[in-house]
Amino acid sequence: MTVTMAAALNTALRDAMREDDSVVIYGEDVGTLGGVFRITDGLQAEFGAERCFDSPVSESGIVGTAVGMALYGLRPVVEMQFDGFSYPALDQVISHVAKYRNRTRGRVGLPMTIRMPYGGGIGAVEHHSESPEAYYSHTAGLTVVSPGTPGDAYSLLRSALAHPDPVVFLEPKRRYWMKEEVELPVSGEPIGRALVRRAGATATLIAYGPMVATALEAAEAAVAEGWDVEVIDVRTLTPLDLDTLAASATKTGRAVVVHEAPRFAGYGAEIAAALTERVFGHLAAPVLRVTGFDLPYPPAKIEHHFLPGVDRILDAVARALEY
Amino acid sequence: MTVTMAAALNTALRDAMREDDSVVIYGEDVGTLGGVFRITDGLQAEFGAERCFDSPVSESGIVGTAVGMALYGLRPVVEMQFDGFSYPALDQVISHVAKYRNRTRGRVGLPMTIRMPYGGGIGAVEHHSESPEAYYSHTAGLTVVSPGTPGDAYSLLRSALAHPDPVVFLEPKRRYWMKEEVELPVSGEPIGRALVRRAGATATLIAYGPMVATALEAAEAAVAEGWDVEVIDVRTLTPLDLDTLAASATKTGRAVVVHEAPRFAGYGAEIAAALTERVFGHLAAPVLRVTGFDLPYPPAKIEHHFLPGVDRILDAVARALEY
Amino acid sequence: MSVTTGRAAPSGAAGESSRINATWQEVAADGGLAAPAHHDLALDHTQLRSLYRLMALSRRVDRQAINLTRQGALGVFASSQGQEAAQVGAVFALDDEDWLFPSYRDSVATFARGVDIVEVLALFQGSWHCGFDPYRYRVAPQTTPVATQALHATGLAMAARMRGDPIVALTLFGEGAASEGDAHEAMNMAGVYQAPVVFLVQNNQYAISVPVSRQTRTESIALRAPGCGMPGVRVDGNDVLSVYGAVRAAVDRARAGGGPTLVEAVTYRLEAHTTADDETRYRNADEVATWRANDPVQRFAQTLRDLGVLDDALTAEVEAEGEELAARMRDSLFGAPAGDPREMFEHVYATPTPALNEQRALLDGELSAEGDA
Amino acid sequence: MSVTTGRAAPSGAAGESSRINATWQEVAADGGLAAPAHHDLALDHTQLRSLYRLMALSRRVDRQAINLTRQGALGVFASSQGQEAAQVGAVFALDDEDWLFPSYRDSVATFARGVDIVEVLALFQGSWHCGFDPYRYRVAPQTTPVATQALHATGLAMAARMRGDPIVALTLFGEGAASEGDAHEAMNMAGVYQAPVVFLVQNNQYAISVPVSRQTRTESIALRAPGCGMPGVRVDGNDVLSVYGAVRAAVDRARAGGGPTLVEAVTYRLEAHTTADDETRYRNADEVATWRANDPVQRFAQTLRDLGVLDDALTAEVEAEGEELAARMRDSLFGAPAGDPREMFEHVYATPTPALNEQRALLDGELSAEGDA
Ligand SMILES: Cc1ncc(C[n+]2csc(CCOP(=O)(O)OP(=O)(O)O)c2C)c(N)n1
Ligand SMILES: Cc1ncc(C[n+]2csc(CCOP(=O)(O)OP(=O)(O)O)c2C)c(N)n1
Ligand SMILES: [Mg+2]
Ligand SMILES: [Mg+2]
Repeated sequence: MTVTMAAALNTALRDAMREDDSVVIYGEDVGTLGGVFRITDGLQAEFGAERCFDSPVSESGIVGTAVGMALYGLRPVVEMQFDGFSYPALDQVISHVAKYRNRTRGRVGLPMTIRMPYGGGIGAVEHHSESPEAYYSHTAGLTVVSPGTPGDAYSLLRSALAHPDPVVFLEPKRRYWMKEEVELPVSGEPIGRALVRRAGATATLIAYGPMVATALEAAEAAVAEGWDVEVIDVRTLTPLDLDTLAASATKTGRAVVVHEAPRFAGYGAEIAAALTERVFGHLAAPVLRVTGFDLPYPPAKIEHHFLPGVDRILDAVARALEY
Repeated sequence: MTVTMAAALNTALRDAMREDDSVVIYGEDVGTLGGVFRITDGLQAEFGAERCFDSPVSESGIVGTAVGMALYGLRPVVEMQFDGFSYPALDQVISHVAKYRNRTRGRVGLPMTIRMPYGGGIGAVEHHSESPEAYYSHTAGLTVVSPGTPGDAYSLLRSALAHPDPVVFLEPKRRYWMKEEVELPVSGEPIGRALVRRAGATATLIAYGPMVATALEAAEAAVAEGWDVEVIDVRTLTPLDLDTLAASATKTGRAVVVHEAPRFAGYGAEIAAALTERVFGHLAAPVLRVTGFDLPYPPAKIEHHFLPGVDRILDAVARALEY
Repeated sequence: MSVTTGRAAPSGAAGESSRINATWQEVAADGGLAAPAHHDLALDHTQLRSLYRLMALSRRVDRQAINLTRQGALGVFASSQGQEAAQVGAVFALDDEDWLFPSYRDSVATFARGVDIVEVLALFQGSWHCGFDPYRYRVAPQTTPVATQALHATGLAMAARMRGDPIVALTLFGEGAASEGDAHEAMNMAGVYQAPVVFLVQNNQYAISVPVSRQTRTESIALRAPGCGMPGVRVDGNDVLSVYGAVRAAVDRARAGGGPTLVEAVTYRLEAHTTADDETRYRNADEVATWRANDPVQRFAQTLRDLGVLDDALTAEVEAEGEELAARMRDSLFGAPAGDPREMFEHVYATPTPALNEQRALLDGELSAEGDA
Repeated sequence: MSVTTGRAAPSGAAGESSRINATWQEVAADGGLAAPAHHDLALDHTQLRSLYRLMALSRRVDRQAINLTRQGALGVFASSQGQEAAQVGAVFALDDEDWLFPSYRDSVATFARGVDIVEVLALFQGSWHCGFDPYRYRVAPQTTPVATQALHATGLAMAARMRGDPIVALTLFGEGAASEGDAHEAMNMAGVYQAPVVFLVQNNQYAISVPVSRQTRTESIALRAPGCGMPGVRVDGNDVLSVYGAVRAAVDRARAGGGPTLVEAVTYRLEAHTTADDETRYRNADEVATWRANDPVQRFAQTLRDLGVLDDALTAEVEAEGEELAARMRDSLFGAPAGDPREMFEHVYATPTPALNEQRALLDGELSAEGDA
């Protein structure tokens, strides 16, 4: 069947709720409305307002109460309505969600999932197009996941909901309407594994979330240049599957990391640094980064100049090849 | 005269308040008590409770009201009592402090300073030994500074208070009692400039804040191994002075970045990635990182096993030299 | 043509005001909502007409903004319809030197404060996050993360008080926003520092799809005032004179050194949350119709007609002005060229960093390649 | 030797209770602090003696913790002295299946709940962040970032209610913590979901050096209750019976489905903020002396003596038990070996990541080199 990423996510939540009655979903507008992107559509109708309900406008409250729920043995799945509104909850995330298992010497794990739409490209107003993955990825104790395709959206979200530890689940909002032929339920590679989405020999493109599709597009366009580009979908930002990245970079000798977030101290820096340390001897060029600029997300009318696109990616591949 | 870093910071605040009556200081316990580390000691007595005052326990409130004060034309200098208690203010920092100038097309700049003691090594309980620099450094619109010596603590804090944009000023708390012979007032290199603290030819150590002293110690110890190690003090984390780092790495061909924060997606990744991109052809080894481990800051009794020390740094230098 | 700042006359203005009544409920210092009390307003006929003009024009520009969004000139719009009394009435209570801290919902308040409507709408057009100069109008950018601006207002008020300047900050936010920690921290700090700030909560019954009954269990948001040591007031948010009166009393008290006030204006959002929202999923037409019958613009017009202050001539004059405004909105917002994308590098810092300059050069190259440069 | 959980007798217990009086002030639903009201307590003499024992032992272990800190066995300690009535009285109102969410200040509450005092003190010893198993005692880790645990308590209470389990969560925090956004969000959400949670604010007059008068302008933290739609209570926090009574009433209401309650216990911290604090910088000895005269442990002892419930034999018995406890604290905490540093890698995730395994190998190597392995 053909499914959109939004539908895949919705199905994943529904299937998990059917299988495990400790899964509860809440957040702003997730109940009656089914979420501003309709990811929780129909869940309240099927499972009742006890298991899928609206919360006050209170992000720290949502995440902080989820800690207590998980402590009691439930599996809360909470939604931050937008990336830019996840920040009021950062203290609860950094100080508690990430640290509880460690604090209690492993006695209390928190099996909870924090979902949020993230990234730009939908013409939204300020604070609705943020890419906060660097903050979460740097926070030890969190598992950070971002799917690049509908099938992965399903399987990774199911994995997240079954995970023994807290998962920050970053949904690339501009890919909500992306379609794929896939039979649900699908169980893909587990959390912690990157995937080669397109095999190639000339250079490696490394992307995740919204940029997977763009990287694949760039790889197709590169064929015209005579380049055979490998594309890796990172899938799990923490912990990073460095083995898969290293195998590719060893083969191609050239790697370019792509993300929407600003470059400086962004997630791509980790990939570049760790990969270089691992395969330095095999690199013909430094690992390059194609990213958003080091500035607050720009207004909608000019956002396409901010976002990495096929041309900017191909320019970087060319630079890597020229080394 | 011999000054501690704590005294240098205190003097910087006092001198700035004498020169500019728009400088106001507030935060938890900064007034009557003079701060839990006494950095604001005596300021309320000299300048009155109008210009140096206590706030409720309300970090988001402290930073958010500082935005309004700066908007009105004052130069608020607020203290987060500890690194781990700066997180409740992250939303105000990311959503407003960093973005206001850009949001208003340059019409409203926010000349404010957010000071906080950070880092470990003082035997404190949980949440008192965090190194949050990656969060701040990744946030476009912020200027992030961390001094490594008493003299720099003075001059960088004066520069921060005079800066037209918001500065996150990270004070390496375990160096508060570090001494230096320096005449105050001293005006050092400006914000945005890194410094070669020790010249050398074999390898480059890159450090900031609390690790500058440790890196210098390691460089001294390295003499016994026959290594002549150059030590660079980054000083300004955002914007990074890549020129100074690149010049050194070009010369030595080997660089090791040192910080206390966990490695994964940490600030050191940016230095490694950016430096490698700039001087790839000159590097004899990948840029290595000596950092805290990827875990929540450990309990006091074992923290010295977490913190990078001279031996761990020298091991990394040896690895770089063996390449 | 620009709309001038609506503000109250100096106290002691012309005498026809005594017939005008405003009503609100006060929360006692130790809590408890008192019975509604009546107050005489010091507003003369000229002021009442100004107020009418602002209300009617507000409705017109809001309707036009929705149209323009449907037609693609704006990306999205958050309507103020139904809340004109709360927004315009509150802003009318400010003096020129005072400051306004509005949210995304408060375009009409921003307009009533005197900001050019085209500049107001830059936010929704997507041309820039804030289209006006805050210092020119003493209006902060319309804030998207809810409740956060309440702290900015408090901070500005603290600063003004420190400087000895007799100004007041007014901040507007919703009953949903009032659930956020920042709302509490702002009110608590304002109490401690006796900051001259007025917190106006527009309780419009919904936070997107969530009704106030699931937002909070309190009977009234105004009951939060005693917990922060300030006066609280609950007012009919669809009665512009009562809103004006309650906010004006709070502004006067703040200016006189009496500290902050929390005002809850009970009102209703007549349109969907934004143009992107489907309100039929969470509320029924009957409910909307009931509130529509309590339309604050029509209600005020009727009051003024009853008082003999509004006649057909004025109605027609304001209507014509509204059409002019609407036409100018269309002309300015339609097909407006996107700004130069290179501007994104200009305002990050007072001086661009080396990294930004490099990145700008990259974009320059791309624009040249596209032939745009 | 371990201290058993202090808890109230099932209702309907022995009858000598009718002579015992407790007093508190209620906040009306719409606000307003009522006059103090008297209530009869259902506590028999056995329970009163248990309560006395917990109070006296609490004081003893707290004093010993301060000594041990001065002697270097603990890194720092936050004393509960002066607040024993608030902490022990509140915990005594819990049933076995209930949960406690304490802060760094509440070591005595944690102890009174039955957690081994040596395990309690791991936090201050620096051997681990939380030294006990939360599931064993139904006590969450003592939380350092103020007010954050109020949300955990609310969430647990929501979960229990969803599951239909008749349990109640009690969370303790200070009047300073009550300024944080999280305190408000917790109370507001608890109101919305009618979560069976009791918020006990220990208003001990100071947040480190900042007096409550500069923390908030409200007359009473309890006045925050109506703003979140819950009952509020103000109680003399140095009167253990009144605290017990007020919290027990709140716990009973919560368990019966009546939702959350906010209780403000007015008390005083007799020692410095922590052993690292210099209280002479912000308060004078006279003030401390006045409150010392109102010592909750002595006061309760006197009440019990007046009631004929406490005699010299019991005093001596409890004193002996206290000395035993103090000795065990000294023996266990002094010269305790630091744990294996490799444990830091074990609890980050259920399964360590490849990166953690690599980092662990690095540390292994270092420890071998040091000859520690
Ligand atoms: C911090 C934050 N969280 C979430 C949102 C998303 N959001 C936008 S409007 C809204 C509802 C706000 O309701 P209310 O405060 O009552 O204002 P209204 O829209 O009714 O005027 C929400 C949740 C936001 N803008 N900011
Ligand atoms: C979020 C947060 N901010 C700041 C601190 C630092 N701090 C520790 S205790 C304290 C005062 C708290 O006062 P109160 O809540 O009244 O509790 P008390 O210590 O009086 O029991 C502060 C500010 C903290 N622990 N957590
Ligand atoms: Mg609303
Ligand atoms: Mg206190």
